[in-house]
Amino acid sequence: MNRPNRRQAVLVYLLLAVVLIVFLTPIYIIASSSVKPTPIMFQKPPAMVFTPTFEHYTQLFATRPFAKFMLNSLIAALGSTVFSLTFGSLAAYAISRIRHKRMNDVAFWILSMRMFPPIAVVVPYYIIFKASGLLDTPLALIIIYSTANIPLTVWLMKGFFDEVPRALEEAAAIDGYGLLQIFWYVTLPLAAPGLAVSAVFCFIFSWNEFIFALMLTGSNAQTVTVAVMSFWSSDAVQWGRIMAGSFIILIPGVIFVLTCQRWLVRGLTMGSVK
Amino acid sequence: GEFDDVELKMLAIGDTSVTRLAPIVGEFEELTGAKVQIDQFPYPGLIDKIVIEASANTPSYQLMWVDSPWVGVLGESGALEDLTDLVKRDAAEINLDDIVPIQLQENTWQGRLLAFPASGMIWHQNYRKDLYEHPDEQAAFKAKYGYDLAPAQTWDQYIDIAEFFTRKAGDTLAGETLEKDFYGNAQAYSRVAGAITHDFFPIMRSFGGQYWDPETGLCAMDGEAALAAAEVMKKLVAFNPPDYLGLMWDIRTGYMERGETAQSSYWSVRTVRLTNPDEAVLPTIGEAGYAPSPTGDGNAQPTMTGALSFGINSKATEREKEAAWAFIKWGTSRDMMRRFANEGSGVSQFHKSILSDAGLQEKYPYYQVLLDTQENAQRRIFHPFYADVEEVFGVELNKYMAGETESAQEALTNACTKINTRLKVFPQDMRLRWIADPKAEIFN
Amino acid sequence: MSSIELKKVVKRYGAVDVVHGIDLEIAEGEFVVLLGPSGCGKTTTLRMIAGLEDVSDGELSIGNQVVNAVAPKDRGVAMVFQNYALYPHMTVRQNMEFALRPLRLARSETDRRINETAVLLGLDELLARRPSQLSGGQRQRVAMARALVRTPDVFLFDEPLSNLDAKLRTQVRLEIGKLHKRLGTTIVYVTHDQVEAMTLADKIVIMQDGHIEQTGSPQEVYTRPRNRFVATFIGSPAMNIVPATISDGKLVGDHVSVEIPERFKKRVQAGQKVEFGIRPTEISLLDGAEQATATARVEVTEYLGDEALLDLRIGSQELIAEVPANQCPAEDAEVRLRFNPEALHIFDAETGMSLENQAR
Amino acid sequence: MSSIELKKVVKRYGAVDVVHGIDLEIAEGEFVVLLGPSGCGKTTTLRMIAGLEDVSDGELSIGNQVVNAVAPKDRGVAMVFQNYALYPHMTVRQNMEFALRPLRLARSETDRRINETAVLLGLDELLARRPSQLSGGQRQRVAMARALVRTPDVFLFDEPLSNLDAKLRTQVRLEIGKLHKRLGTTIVYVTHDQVEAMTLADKIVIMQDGHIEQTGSPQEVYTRPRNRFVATFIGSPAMNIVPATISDGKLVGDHVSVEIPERFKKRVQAGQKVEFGIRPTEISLLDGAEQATATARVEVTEYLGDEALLDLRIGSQELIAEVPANQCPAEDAEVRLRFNPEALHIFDAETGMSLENQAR
Amino acid sequence: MAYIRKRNRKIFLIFMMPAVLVLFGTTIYPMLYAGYLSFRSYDLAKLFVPRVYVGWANYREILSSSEFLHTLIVTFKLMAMTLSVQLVLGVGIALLVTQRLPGMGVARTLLLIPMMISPVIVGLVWLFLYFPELGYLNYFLSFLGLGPYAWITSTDWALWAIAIADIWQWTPFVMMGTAAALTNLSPEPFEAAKLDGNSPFDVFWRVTLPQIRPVLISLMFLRAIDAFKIYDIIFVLTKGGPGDTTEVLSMFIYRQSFTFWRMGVGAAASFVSLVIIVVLITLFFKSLNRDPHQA
Ligand SMILES: Nc1ncnc2c1ncn2[C@@H]1O[C@H](COP(=O)(O)OP(=O)(O)OP(=O)(O)O)[C@@H](O)[C@H]1O
Ligand SMILES: Nc1ncnc2c1ncn2[C@@H]1O[C@H](COP(=O)(O)OP(=O)(O)OP(=O)(O)O)[C@@H](O)[C@H]1O
Ligand SMILES: [Mg+2]
Ligand SMILES: [Mg+2]
Repeated sequence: MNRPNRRQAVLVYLLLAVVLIVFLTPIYIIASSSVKPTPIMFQKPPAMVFTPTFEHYTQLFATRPFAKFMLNSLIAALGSTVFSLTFGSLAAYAISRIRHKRMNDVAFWILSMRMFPPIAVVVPYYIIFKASGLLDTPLALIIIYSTANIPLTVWLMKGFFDEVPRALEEAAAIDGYGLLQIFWYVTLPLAAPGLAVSAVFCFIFSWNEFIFALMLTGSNAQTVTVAVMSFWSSDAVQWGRIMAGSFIILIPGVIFVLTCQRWLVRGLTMGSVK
Repeated sequence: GEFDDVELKMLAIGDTSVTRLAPIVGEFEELTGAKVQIDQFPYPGLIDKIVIEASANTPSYQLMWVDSPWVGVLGESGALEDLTDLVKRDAAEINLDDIVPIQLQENTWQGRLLAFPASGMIWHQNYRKDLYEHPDEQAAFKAKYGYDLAPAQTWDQYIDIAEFFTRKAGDTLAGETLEKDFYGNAQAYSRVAGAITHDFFPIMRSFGGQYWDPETGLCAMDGEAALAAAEVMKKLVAFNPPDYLGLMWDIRTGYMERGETAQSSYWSVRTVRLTNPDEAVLPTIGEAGYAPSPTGDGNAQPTMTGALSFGINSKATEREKEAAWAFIKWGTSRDMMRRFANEGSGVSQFHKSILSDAGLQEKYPYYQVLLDTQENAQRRIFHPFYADVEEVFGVELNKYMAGETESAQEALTNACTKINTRLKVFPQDMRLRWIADPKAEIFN
Repeated sequence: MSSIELKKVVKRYGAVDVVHGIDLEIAEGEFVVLLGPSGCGKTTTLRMIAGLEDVSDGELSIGNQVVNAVAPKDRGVAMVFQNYALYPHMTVRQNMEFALRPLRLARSETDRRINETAVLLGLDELLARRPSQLSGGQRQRVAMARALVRTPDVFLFDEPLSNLDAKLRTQVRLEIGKLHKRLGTTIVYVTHDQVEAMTLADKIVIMQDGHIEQTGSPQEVYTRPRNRFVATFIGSPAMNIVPATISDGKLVGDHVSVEIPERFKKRVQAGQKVEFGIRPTEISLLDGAEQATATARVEVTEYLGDEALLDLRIGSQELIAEVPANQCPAEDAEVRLRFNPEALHIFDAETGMSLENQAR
Repeated sequence: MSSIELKKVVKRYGAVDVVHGIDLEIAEGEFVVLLGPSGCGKTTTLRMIAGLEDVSDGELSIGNQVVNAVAPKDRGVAMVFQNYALYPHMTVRQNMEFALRPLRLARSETDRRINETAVLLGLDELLARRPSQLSGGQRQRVAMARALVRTPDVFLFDEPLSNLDAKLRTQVRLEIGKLHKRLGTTIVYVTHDQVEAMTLADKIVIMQDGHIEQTGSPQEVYTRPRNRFVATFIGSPAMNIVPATISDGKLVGDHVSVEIPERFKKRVQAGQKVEFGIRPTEISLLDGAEQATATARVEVTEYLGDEALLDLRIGSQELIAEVPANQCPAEDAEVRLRFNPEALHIFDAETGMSLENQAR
Repeated sequence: MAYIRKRNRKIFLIFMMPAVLVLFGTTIYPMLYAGYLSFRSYDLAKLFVPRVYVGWANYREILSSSEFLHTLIVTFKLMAMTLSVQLVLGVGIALLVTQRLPGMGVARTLLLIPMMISPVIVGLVWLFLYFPELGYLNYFLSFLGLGPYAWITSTDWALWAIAIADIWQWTPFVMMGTAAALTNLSPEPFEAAKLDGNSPFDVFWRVTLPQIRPVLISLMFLRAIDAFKIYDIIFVLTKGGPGDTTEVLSMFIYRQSFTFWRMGVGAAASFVSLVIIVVLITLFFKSLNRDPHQA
């Protein structure tokens, strides 16, 4: 909020450095393990100096259609994100603006869609998708992920919509705009930070999901998370490849987050009302 | 080719029984015209996926990768095609006589062959041959225990050896000063992926233990043998790396492969690494020795086999089944296996001729152990409730090892009680049928 | 252009009534100014006309059509919000453009209007700025511009010039007057600036506490306030109110005594408790020997440029007088005053109603 | 109580300078009013004093201590924001309470102050409301209240009364005056209301475009404007400006000709191009036979209550005159005018500087 | 917004429809199916087990099972541990990364990386860290003269080990959500507070926090729900061990549904857990003393 002075800035950077170190150490471990030769993967004390090998990376692509799986993940994650943001923010807007006792129940019902343990519904989903021919297609994943992501979006966006000054919508209403236009041109842009986090969360949730992706996809729509985990086999956990895979699959996420950061604009509503 | 119009999909895993084959399925297509696609999934969750797949009426997968303990559940639910007739028909082609019989038996259910081995496993012990043969160590051992240092034949010896070789950093080992701690043995105690049971059951078997009471078909794993096995594991804790409760099978073998432990007993699928410097440190710092699993009394006791196999989805069309069988024959054929063996690391072999091949034995010194111990080996557990057993014993044993349960007896009784609660729902004749292991009909 | 009619319009927030059933007719093309103390319900009334607030009770018509249930966008109104309500994510130009879009004008016409309005309000150099980069007055002008670019049936202005300097305010006020003359649009205008109210209005509506106190032409409201509230509310500085009793044909207060003006003579009776009102400008200082209405002590003098304000004390009574700056006496001086008798107002002490035109 | 000093203070937004190196000294306890057109940099100046904006260049001292790098909270200032900046999630009472917290007053003292201030500003019945439930004027009063409860060294008021009705504004203005007298706190006050400026200020600072045009007492600024800008900016309606040439000891314009006032006689030379200024109140209508300064046509009359404004046309020149309402002529009438010669101002046509006190 | 009410109520309902329909459409069948299963003895893998109606037997079994109760307790313990730390850390870090300083966008992105890793893989990564001997964590700690701790292999530490991994992964979630809420705040009230000289703590506690509270509550609900369902990390790190110290509710459900293939019991357990979390969150609403509408 405020622009810190020099001393505060130093403090902020210092604290942030500590936080970053703590939070990124495991990432460093992923990265370093991904180039660590298998024999010294686990060793005591942990091997810190070694000749890096890119074998795990080459193996990753050699033994699996990894690029295709990346694409699958991307389709499922982006699809679900777009889908959830669209429907979720519309619903959130309605919930934020309609004052009605029943609205609580609807909002809560939507949230409860996230509450049911996924394990319990894997089989019924399998049956539905099998019957409809959607099994092992990205669409199936998009649908399922949206079931979890819509509640997320609704609940986050509602908070952000609540913060948009009503006066702006009123101004647009006076100017001759209908509800949808007001939503699109005025409210949504002003809730951009909320939209950005919702997008990030939806994307990441979908990107990471494991159980449904495992149970409902095969070679056609297998996601990269399952692919990485598939290096956990009956005789060995191929740590190097798992780490290499984990590292690679971070990249799209980072790109996506960086892209969304642009919407994380400060004080968007500044200057709009007295 | 013959199956130009057929496309086969295999629900599989990413281990050596499959990974060697996956890249060369094109060869099979050239031969037969059938397209084969192998989807590789993680081991955790794979059986779940197979069961769900098996519950569907129209299969997505015609071929399925099967771990032999799953045969019971898959067999009883009719998920897998009976291969008996096909095997009989093509006995010559597949060199049926050359296959270690127990590996075939592993894949049977009520005498019917439900899957065909692609990798044959034996539970056996690996040890630091270089240390065992070191004169200083030999002398010291003899002085301390009164008998010669050699691969353990009994679990008591195994424990002695474990104790003997457990050294702290700074101690001397084979004439050299240790930079870090050295362990007497490495066994798995983790609950993750059922690891603890994977070590417990073989030990129990080597004490002559049985899974089931042949009279009632109920849990017998709280008997003396089981108790002894639990005690052995508990005693070994002191000589295990300190993270013993977190050791999964895979990390436990790592200690052997890095030469950080004197001995370790595990499935032979990983043994090959002990010969390969690309995958293990041991070949560069020492030498591995191989021996059958110790037993309770030192007499030859039934060791444990296991098989990683290929089965056919019983709901596939006839034609798909034909093609699938052709694929299995091709992928598990003796020629293919020999090819893998020649290429280097890989598949745990199950053809007698390969295991006894002198050239290959030189390359893979443990082949002889595999060959020998399979003589009077017994099957792994194959009960339809195997998953329950693994899970329940995993919890109870782990609790005991962690010190949460007072005695081994209590832990094992708890486990058996839980299993029996589930089993007693079923009539006794059914239970007895589940534990029956009639000789595979293919041998008739 | 549309007429507006409010019939017993009530606005309720929860349990609180903030507008208590007001009746108001605004003819087509009329320029009506709403005046009243802060919080009296002016904005609320405007917002009900715009359709931004539901009418809790009563009937609201625009152009002879009941619009209680008509959406704001279909009412053909343009509004300047008291709190501006600018689109913060749009530049000044975009703010104006956005208001025009629904009209689907040709590009050239849009640009023409924007530029014209921008020049009018001195915004032409700020078109590329965001509201957050503007000063308060500039923001208010953008709010104004956004309404003025449009051609609605009804303009609603909610204190549109409050943050502008006098010069600019005068200028924009004149422009609004011209605009009204040219387009004849119906205008409802809320202001606290009496000059604006007086100069622009065809009709002034004085509100208090959610009621309408008086409606009339500026002259009417100023010269014939219906009650004490209106009398003191209109005019700055406010009219002085002096409690008095009728006695001997005179208004007798504390240390003051004034002749009853002719037009009130018939309307009062002896002994009646009343209050009389006199505007500060109608009090003059005497230096000659004329008969003074009262003698007062100057407590504070405030210099206003051409005029000076005197805070006077007569007994327990405080009065304000406005005199030419060059006549300004010293503080603490004793001065003799004359109240212009024709400019006197007399109110009932109890009801506060003017005795002049009780009927209305 | 603290003095404030600005030395060559510059404020830059990106590449735009909005305050161009102003110098200003405010003595301890002084009441300074900043006046200037919208967007001239008043708020920016106030915010720099408060420490909410960095000073881009120059030096700002409070109480003889350079505070360029001092945090706002350590400057001892209280401010009424032009845009109110209320805490939206707090009630009126909480808004005030929160401003008091850092003072760590006793509960009873806190309550006393809050209640006193609330009564003063007519907020006592609204203490439990959130800002969103208040009218515009009420919000502004809360903003005011939040500053007034405190006892800072310096008060900064940014158009604090702009949304209040005349009556309330007068009342609060008087209270501010009293407060200043009582506490002697240094006050910097931005307003567009000339009455406020004139009555409250010890010193008026007139700004334009980020520059200070003139600093002086209200009287000084009103009667001796340093240049045309100040002359026309102060006073409402604005001073009339008429281009003229010096000829024969007279100011000769289009259809007008006026004697040069005594005090300018020495400062002009024949043929010089000048502009003279005359305030609307200094123009009177003649009905007798006196010599008229000019004859004009009445274009528009605006009724203001006691006075009327006349838009006059003399040749190509437009003038505004303010006359007593009862003298108001009809529109389109021809009237004869007299300019009060002593009230004339003469400016250089080119520089706009007054010829009266070029030095200053 | 009054103008919404009359005419736009319908349009608003239309706004809601897509989401509601999608959610309804995608969940109704699975829910009904699960509901149906929960009253049956239904063993997916073992076709020989009769699939008959068993009434409330499944529910009775669960509710009387000490194992279930144990998992419930562990779940709540874990939830309390993770949520509280995530809230505090997440908000704290959000305050850091929303400072107007260069590099904060990058910092935010870097800090989000833990979230981008699939929880199963997070489990694997933390295995690397946690091994008492082989792991990095004790190795690093040994430089500080600490440890070694038996993170995942001691009954004292294991739950903390899980909690730490979960905190590591999901603090960024709270951080990011909070950061967005913070950036969305209007700066003006903060200026007022700055002038008034309110302490940073007061400003945070009384100005910042109340304004971001709705978003925080949403974030906490979402976290609570997910924490209630935590599974993957444990599956990899301890699978409930050592002993049963890290057995959580989802493990129970998973084991019943898949390992044991008792879909009926699993479904019943799912419904019981649904009821618990619904009750829990409703109570949470109540304790916040505001209707969820405003949350
Ligand atoms: N962020 C900004 N970027 C660029 N210019 C700015 C920014 N903020 C303010 N300005 C400009 O700075 C100038 C001074 O603004 P300031 O708010 O000080 O004016 P003001 O004198 O208070 O005017 P008003 O009477 O309208 O409130 C204005 O012209 C404004 O447009
Ligand atoms: N949401 C609300 N709940 C309760 N009372 C409200 C609400 N909104 C406004 N009010 C009250 O309604 C009254 C009328 O408000 P309104 O905004 O119409 O006043 P106004 O005449 O425009 O005043 P101002 O000149 O101060 O802008 C005020 O007293 C205000 O406090
Ligand atoms: Mg208002
Ligand atoms: Mg300003």
